[in-house]
Amino acid sequence: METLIAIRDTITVQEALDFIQSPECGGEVIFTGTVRNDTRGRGVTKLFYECYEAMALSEMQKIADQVQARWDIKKLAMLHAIGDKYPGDIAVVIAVASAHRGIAFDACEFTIDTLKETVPIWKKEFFTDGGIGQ
Amino acid sequence: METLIAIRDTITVQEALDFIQSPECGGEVIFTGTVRNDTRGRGVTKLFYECYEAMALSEMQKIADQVQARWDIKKLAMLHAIGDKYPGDIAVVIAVASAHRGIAFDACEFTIDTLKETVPIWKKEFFTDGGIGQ
Amino acid sequence: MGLLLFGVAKDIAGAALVGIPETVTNVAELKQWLYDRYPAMRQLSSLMVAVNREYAGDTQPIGAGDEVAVIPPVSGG
Amino acid sequence: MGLLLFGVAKDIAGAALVGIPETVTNVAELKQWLYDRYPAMRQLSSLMVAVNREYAGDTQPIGAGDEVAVIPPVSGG
Repeated sequence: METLIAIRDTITVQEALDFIQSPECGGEVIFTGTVRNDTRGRGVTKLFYECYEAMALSEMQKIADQVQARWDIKKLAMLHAIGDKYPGDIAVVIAVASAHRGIAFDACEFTIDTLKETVPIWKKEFFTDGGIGQ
Repeated sequence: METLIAIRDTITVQEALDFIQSPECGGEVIFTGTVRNDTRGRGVTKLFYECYEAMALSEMQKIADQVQARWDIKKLAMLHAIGDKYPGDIAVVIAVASAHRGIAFDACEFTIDTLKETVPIWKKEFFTDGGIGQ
Repeated sequence: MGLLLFGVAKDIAGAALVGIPETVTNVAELKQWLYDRYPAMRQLSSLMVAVNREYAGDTQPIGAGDEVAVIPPVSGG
Repeated sequence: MGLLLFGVAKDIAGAALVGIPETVTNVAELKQWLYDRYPAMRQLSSLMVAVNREYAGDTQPIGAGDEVAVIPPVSGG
């Protein structure tokens, strides 16, 4: 499995698509997490993401290792943005390419679910009412 | 739910992404089916897709209706390409946006699975050994 | 009455549109007529018929005003 | 020995890096020391400790050469 793992100020869906495209694969599943303009009914002006970068990259690599062990996935891209992000901005992209679509769905969902549980990245929410949450 | 359904010579992931992006949604799941350079070990030079267009569009709309009835999905794009397609070309794109990622995965997988079962589109495979399959 | 053919069914018949006799009045009779005229169609893993762009069961009547199509196994995606 | 703090733990401590006394020799002792010094950390739904960039259990020893970090509940994605 080829893997692209990155944490950067700005990430794009296109770079993930470019990485996973391959004439050997027939099915690609992509998850994108974008900043919503509302959290439980409260207006959001922006999110601020920070990370413990060295450990976050190491935990992302562990997820990739688990994906490789469990499924026959050819390519996996896992990108996370940090810093100020505004509604509509992309915070995370997971892209998986495989010869068979069923396992691509499973691996993509596993990757984002596990990332949200284990990777040391934190967001702070800034609300339109002036409040801040985390 | 807002829906974009199309059958065209050329489709792009970007048009599907542009359609589903919305600051109200936090999770987008995209499936792309691309032409592989091999089918069960046999080299592929191209695929040719044809459809019964009026019925295919009607069956795609029925899938959208089922998605809307089953899940709280905000946007659904369902695009299929027809004509000659070469290895690496995109044949189908399904893109789903929702406030919650779990149902976006479920709805996207349901849509592509059902499309492959019910929508009257046919592919003919042209092999590097000169053979043709369908 | 005309019959639309697609995919491998079109290749077997050698035509995208064929005429069907007036003695065919429902889907079951149409399938029987197809199998008699094009025995190779018996080899298909499934053969569906659509009437007015909807999948139709064997008992569905078909008549002069209907759009009728032969749907061999689909393979989109 | 220095301790890295992130997210809400950093906000509670008011610092991204604090010194920890040499009497702290393992993860359990570190957590107890944190709870005593920053009682608000008891309110967190979880408080993990990483030693050398790996999640660490309570019995894991920590010493002068280790990179130690407090990991409050993560919220990436």
